[in-house]
Amino acid sequence: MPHKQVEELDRVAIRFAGDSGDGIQLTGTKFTESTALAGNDLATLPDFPAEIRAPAGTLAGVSGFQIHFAAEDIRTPADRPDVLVAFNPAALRANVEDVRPGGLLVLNADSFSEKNLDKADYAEDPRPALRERFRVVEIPLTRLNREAVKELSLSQRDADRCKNFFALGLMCWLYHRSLEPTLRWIDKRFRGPTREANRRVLLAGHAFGETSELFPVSFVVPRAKIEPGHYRNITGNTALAWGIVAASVQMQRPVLLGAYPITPASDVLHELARHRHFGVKTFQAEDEIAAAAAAVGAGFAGMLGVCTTSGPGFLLKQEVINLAVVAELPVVIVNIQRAGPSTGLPTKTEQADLLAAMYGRSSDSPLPVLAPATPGDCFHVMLEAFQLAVRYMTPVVVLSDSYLANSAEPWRIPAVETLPRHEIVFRTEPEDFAPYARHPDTLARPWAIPGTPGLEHRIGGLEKQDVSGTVSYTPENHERMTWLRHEKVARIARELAPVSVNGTPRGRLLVVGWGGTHGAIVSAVDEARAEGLDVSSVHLRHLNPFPSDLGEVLGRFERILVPELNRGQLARLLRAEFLVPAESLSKVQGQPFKVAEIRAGIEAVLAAEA
Amino acid sequence: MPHKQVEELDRVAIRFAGDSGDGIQLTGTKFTESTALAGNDLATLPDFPAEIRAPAGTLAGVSGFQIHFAAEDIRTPADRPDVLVAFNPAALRANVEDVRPGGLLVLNADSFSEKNLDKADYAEDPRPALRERFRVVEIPLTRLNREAVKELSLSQRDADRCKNFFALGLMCWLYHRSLEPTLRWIDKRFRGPTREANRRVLLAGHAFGETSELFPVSFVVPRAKIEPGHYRNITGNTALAWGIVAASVQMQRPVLLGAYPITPASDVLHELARHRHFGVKTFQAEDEIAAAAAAVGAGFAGMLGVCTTSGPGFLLKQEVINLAVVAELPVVIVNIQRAGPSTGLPTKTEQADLLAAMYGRSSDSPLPVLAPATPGDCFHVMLEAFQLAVRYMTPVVVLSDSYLANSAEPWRIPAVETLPRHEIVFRTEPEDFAPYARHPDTLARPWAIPGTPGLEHRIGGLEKQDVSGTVSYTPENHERMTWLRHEKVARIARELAPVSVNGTPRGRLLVVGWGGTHGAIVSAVDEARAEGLDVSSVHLRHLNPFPSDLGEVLGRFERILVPELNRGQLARLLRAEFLVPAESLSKVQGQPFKVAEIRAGIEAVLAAEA
Amino acid sequence: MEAATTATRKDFASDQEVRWCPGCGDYSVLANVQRVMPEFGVPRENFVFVSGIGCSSRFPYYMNTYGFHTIHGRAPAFATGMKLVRPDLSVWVVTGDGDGLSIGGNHLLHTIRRNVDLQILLFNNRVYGLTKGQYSPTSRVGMKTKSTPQGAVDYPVDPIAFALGASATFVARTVDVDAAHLQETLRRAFAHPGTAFVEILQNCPVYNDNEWVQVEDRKTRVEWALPLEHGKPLVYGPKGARRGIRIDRGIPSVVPLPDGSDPVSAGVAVHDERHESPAYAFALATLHLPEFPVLVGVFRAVERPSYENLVQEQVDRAVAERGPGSLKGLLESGETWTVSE
Amino acid sequence: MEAATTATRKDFASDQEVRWCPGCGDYSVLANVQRVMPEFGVPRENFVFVSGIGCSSRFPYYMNTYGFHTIHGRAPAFATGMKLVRPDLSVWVVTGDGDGLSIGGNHLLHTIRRNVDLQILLFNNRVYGLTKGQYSPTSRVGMKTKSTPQGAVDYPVDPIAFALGASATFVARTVDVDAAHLQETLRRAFAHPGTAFVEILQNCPVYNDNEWVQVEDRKTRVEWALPLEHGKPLVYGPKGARRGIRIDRGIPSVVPLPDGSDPVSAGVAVHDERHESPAYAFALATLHLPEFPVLVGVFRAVERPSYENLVQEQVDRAVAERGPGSLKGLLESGETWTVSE
Ligand SMILES: Cc1ncc(C[n+]2csc(CCOP(=O)(O)OP(=O)(O)O)c2C)c(N)n1
Ligand SMILES: Cc1ncc(C[n+]2csc(CCOP(=O)(O)OP(=O)(O)O)c2C)c(N)n1
Ligand code: SF4
Ligand code: SF4
Ligand SMILES: [Mg+2]
Ligand SMILES: [Mg+2]
Repeated sequence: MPHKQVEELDRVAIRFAGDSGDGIQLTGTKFTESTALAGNDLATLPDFPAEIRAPAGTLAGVSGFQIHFAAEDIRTPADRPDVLVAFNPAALRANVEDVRPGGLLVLNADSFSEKNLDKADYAEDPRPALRERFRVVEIPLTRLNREAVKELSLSQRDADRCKNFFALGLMCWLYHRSLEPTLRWIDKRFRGPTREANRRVLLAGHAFGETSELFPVSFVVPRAKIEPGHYRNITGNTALAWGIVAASVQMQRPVLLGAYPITPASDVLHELARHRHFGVKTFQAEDEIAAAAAAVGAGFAGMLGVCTTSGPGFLLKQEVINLAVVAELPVVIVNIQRAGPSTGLPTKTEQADLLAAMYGRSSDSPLPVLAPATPGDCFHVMLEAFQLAVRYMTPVVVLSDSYLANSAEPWRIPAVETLPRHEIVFRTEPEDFAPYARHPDTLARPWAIPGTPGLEHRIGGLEKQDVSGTVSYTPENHERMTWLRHEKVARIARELAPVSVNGTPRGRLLVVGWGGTHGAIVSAVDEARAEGLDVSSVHLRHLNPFPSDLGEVLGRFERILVPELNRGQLARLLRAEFLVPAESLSKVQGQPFKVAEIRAGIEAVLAAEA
Repeated sequence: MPHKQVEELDRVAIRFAGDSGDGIQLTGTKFTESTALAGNDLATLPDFPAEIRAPAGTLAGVSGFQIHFAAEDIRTPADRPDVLVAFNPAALRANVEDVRPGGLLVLNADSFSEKNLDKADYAEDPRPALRERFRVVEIPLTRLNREAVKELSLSQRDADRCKNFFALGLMCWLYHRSLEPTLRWIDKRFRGPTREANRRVLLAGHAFGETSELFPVSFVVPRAKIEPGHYRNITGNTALAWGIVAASVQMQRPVLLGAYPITPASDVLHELARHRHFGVKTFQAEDEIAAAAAAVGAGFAGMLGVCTTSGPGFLLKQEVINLAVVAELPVVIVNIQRAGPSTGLPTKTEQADLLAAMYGRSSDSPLPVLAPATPGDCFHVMLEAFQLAVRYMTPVVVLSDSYLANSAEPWRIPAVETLPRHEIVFRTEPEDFAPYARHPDTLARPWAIPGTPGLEHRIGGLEKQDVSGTVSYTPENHERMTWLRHEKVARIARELAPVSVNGTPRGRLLVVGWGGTHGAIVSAVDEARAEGLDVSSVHLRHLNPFPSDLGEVLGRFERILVPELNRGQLARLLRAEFLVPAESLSKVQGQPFKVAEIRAGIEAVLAAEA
Repeated sequence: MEAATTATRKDFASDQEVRWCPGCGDYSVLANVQRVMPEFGVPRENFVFVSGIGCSSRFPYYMNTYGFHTIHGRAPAFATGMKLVRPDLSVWVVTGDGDGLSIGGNHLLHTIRRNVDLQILLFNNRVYGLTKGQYSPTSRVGMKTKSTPQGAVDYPVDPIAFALGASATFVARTVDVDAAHLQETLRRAFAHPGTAFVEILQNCPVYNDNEWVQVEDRKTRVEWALPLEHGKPLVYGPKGARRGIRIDRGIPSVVPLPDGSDPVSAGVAVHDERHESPAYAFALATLHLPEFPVLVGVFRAVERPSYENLVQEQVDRAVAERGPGSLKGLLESGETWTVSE
Repeated sequence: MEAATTATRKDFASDQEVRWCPGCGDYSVLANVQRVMPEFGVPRENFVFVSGIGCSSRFPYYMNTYGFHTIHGRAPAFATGMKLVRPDLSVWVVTGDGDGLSIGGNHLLHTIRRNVDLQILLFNNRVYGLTKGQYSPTSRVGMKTKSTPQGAVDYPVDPIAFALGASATFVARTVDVDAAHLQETLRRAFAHPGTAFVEILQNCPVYNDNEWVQVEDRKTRVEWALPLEHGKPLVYGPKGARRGIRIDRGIPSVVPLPDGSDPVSAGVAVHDERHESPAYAFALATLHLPEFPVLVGVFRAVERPSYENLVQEQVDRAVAERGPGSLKGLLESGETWTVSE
């Protein structure tokens, strides 16, 4: 057999799709690891079904995982996959329309039974029609897989469980990815016949690519020019959990996570629960209110308190957060946003809790609000959040989202020495101690914790007398305390880096974003600039307070476009704060922005202008 | 004895102040009743101590009641009282600085003991110094009172309990108020020696005024030119409770109030609980969440659901409200705002929950927000709120405040025939029934209630498929439903009356207000206009949606000033919505605006302009 | 009773495709609820199923009645509102061990003590299913889950003891796959005026398989299940290994019953679900595996007026005493005055 | 124990002026808590008083220790957080019948079942004091209040039964004005590892006066109070009218005790606070006036590891097994790769 032809590609996007039972997420993750080792830049996006386990073969049960990898640097999982690997008709139907015209469909021929076509609501076999629009390659996946393990006398059910490794082996061959990391993982993870089965199937899939006629060509994607360093893949939730551990290490204080399970935040609890040897304690509370209260209690007692939740749970915490605002205690509240309102679309993404974070408490109740821009950024944001919390004695809200939480990117592992440290100094001197005396710069009150002789004092949610902190109902004092609570948070702006503009310092259009839309926005803006459009972008990590020079930066542009996965929340803040005619580019579909959607928005604005 | 001289006055403001045990609120209420009957226009403001019963004689225990009455029409309890009736030194100290220079102080001489001076933190007897600045009249109140009842052999404690009636009788003489209504009330309310004692003391106080040398002059305040009609005094909370009853009557549906006690909202629960014969059911729930859930449950079952609470409790309801937004069920949530954040100043007023009402829920979750402008207006706002709720199938938030809740004004009793009626039509026709099919104009979905054959259906907090209402996770549908929820509420603007401007349709300055600041704003603007300043005002009852012509109206003025008892919440909404440079006139002291404060704000702006 | 005779199980099945994992105990509960419904003689449109959030809380979607899938933990409060204004409806609450006893424990407590006339079915699989397998307040100490990799350390709450502590008037326990017992328990629950609290032992094959295997498995059930029957002694176990429960000064213990021996004379307690005092039922609620069998059936069933009826009586009394409310009368009550031209 | 000998009651009184109504039972509780504190030998700075909202919840302001007046009903959750990270502190929770059993019932339930080492003092005046007199979950049926002008209709929850239903390890009841008994109960609560739940019968002269008059009033107390003492029979009443409590198959009843008669042989139960099973204590919790006396003292006191210690053990075990965490190690765990120039 003649050696097959090899083509070189700049970038490829592959989507694996099948039943939630088919191990799609695992397949994707393993392919991602090999791809990272191959030195490509990459981004991934898993897409879970909402139901736990919808009946096998149904549309509701389809699970997907998309990976985008390239020889250049990329920031999104790609708008449309070039390749779709579909394990059954439902997976095909749910995903095929996203595939680039002329793209490759790899199908499990054995799955196209009457019954499965029915379950996918296909009146007739779609394959003939699809052949007109795509390159369709059909593989008797189920049979080949059973072949590969027949000597191992597994139950058929167990045998079929492996077929995702066959597909993985095949794709690794097709794109020249090494099987090593996966084989290593299999050896670590399984034993006995299962281990052997998975190994064989993986290799069989690879060999199949090599030998079968179906694939005349294989592809290489050259290494990307990536900043040198030590790398790993990381999802937003893992980075966030590790950021909490890092904060504890860097501040030398144990941390208590108060959490109540909720999609998509639960994984942070799961991850942290595995790291007790860092002194981290995790508390699965009876509800979100108790979780927040426990975290604030930890802050009162002198440790680091944090809680992680999502929209519906965040609402329940607001009364506790409000107490922390008045009691001026450090605590970090993480809201990993999901699509709503109410239970909404629990597994889908959205960034619509910005205004709830800013204004969702009774009375004027200011606090810092931060948002990570990429999965890896979740790590660094948590470090900053904790430091703001203790240095300014305030609750801090961090807004992540379902997209950041679950998608992965190669992450340059920071050298621990380079991470910010902060040494916490508790008040210990009884001499003229006053619970609400303030640091001249930060306006932070002293952190005086139980166990310190001579500092016994009482705080609570009733309005405090300035300095002494005793209960006070006098009008002027309330006015002053309200101002102080505001001013303290406002002063954080003093230490924020000036806004960095991607593009030119002034021009016709500035695109302003925040949170998980970073990748799509920067990609769109860079593409547009490459084509000569006068557009730049700013991405805000600090939603409250804004960087001091933001107003000025906005002023240097003729138009301002604000792409958000909500109905225009940041746009409203910018309009109210700076009286600039910020225009909202809104998408509320539970899905991240496609680069093309943002480019279209940019072009529309600039066209309108011209 | 020569008949005493009588002077005529346009307006008088009196403040009664004493221990919470002294029956100050009662005295004030009774004086108010007689004043109303005397045909004056009036406004009152009670000021409760935060503590239930601070130790007698202490500053913390001082309770106050101010009444402003006049021959012309007035809208506020007056910035500064002309007369202070102080039952003890603490009452004097807590209030004297508010009194108009040269005003009258009526003091209980018997209360100025060392001990009481101490409790009031008076190092020395303040009276000599005060005589320099005020007209001071001292009455041996305690002794005269005991005198009056000595034959009745009451315990001294019981005897002293009456002394507020002595003061009431005296003031009634001083301002020519009839004792009749009070005597009638005493007869209704008490029996035996207590009744007799109260009668005697009241008359004794009156006689004392007539006979004693201390009061050479008495005063008459002529009847005000008040719109003819049948009147009563009413507080905001009573009006609000009655508005709920009226809504039930006018829509022919029983109402369920779900409530959990909280200051200053509890009185609405208390009032409604007394009207079960209207078919009203009150449910004191285990917490605010359950109270809201029960109200929404009532809406699901086809009855009128409402809940009343204040700031901290309002936060707890947000998740339930969010469900009602998605389930599109009618319910009215009343937030009687108090000073915060957190427990804050529970008995003080503020209007700082506007943004929480607008944006305090996860994801984009629009609903109508209304605010009453005066105590009596609370009645009409509730009628409107319920009608919007059922006609648009949506939760409605009503924002009252502690000031409106407790202050009283003469209220023209509306003729029941003139009150809006609304006949509720439930869906009954099974023929192509769809839970989320919509009314072409209002976009309201049908109200199809349990017990209706053939309409069995399931709803919930997961995103709904347009029209069918089944669970849907499709991207485009979520975008559409999000838009529909927004559009439905936005359409309410179509039926709102155009903005009515107090003053001129265009000009240099427009003052925009909402809620309980109405009286102070209109008084200030009228005064300023009377002095030739070019200022007008608009008061918003509808905070969401805004009236359709609001933007245009704002556009006709050079400057916009927004007085609020918060740090500028409506101002932010106006700036974000209309990009107008609305300036905030903020007061956060737990106290209502003084007319003078708003005038100062107006003058500052206009001066800056000139 | 017409409906009863005409309606069938299918009439209570909605058109929604049922979406639980293969083998989930919820399927069996759903099937049996749909089977007994027709017997109740209540028109289908008068049933409402209210739930919180959880796998079990998806239940209402599959019932062709009125249904409300509310928010996490609050279903009893929504249901209370419905029942207060519509005593004519038959309102059923479906909740889980997390929904009902973790975030929702307080609403359950107060709904039960008020004795609102509801049927509350608590699906106890001792795990959080929908959120993919964290431990719950009913999970056993030591249970390893995603959120407790080193094992759960908190002492679990027993749903029956909890309900009795809240002075429930009707408390029962049954098993998802025991069709006959489940149906009979549902009948009893339906017949009870006031809150009927039913714990349903439910298997979650995905995240906590075989939690109740002793009573799920037909073979072991005879050995481990003690079916409570009013007036019958507390006896369990197969022939040759029969045992009974004795209660001595409030403290229960197991007594072996040699064949032929008379339980009662051996001091075995005779089940009385109608004790005015909940103490006896509570003693039974404290019995757990492995020292004791799994008691299934009705622990307690006593009569107490239901909340919504007591409230309705107050309304009726008010109307009787004061006549139906007049809005005009209300507005003009107390001191009023007239201003004329 | 130095602190114990040197500190005095005054050391525990803060400079805040105490603000309860004249005659409020809270004064007496405060005084007695301040009196016993010095005995505990805990440095003052290691005490924390945490409360919710209510008259009773003002308590921390008056203690010269660390104090946190939190929000309504959530105090146990704040306290749990403190104790989890600072097992060295002595954390006391002060709550009311509304704060602890209405809005806060769920937190109380879970804190108790977890057995967090806290002292929880629930001031039960059977009314909402701070909000000026609405009924509470412990109010008697028929109680007329501002929110129940026709009388309350919901069946009250009994704090002791509730706590036992939550499998509390320490449950006691005492009376605000019975200084000796209150102090002794506080000592027992302090000594208990795990959650010590103490119901304090408290008088609210303003909104619910004389609710507990039978045991508040010295004269009637002998007649109506049954002080529980471990190992002693359940006997109460003055000479000539002595009675005892018998518990038959879990059901309690009153037996008259003619002078000289031996309670035990008359079938009167002997108090055992250490029963492994909570059933016995629960039986006692069901006894209420007027048929039964008011039982005061320790209903139950058993040992179970406290939550925060179990969590700490898991941390220690993790460190022992895996060594103290290394951040570098964590960041580089799993698959990594190096990109060089
Ligand atoms: C306020 C809120 N917090 C958390 C969640 C996430 N959540 C959904 S169901 C559930 C627990 C379900 O457990 P259980 O009640 O036992 O039901 P099961 O799935 O086991 O049947 C949780 C934590 C939510 N939906 N809402
Ligand atoms: C979220 C919230 N809801 C309601 C209130 C109002 N509130 C304060 S204390 C209280 C009840 C207090 O009763 P209890 O706990 O018995 O304390 P007591 O005053 O009787 O000592 C209520 C309803 C509040 N502060 N916060
Ligand atoms: S996760 Fe468990 S409880 Fe939920 S559906 Fe699957 S098997 Fe049933
Ligand atoms: S209201 Fe009652 S409980 Fe509250 S302080 Fe006054 S007397 Fe005590
Ligand atoms: Mg469960
Ligand atoms: Mg109380």
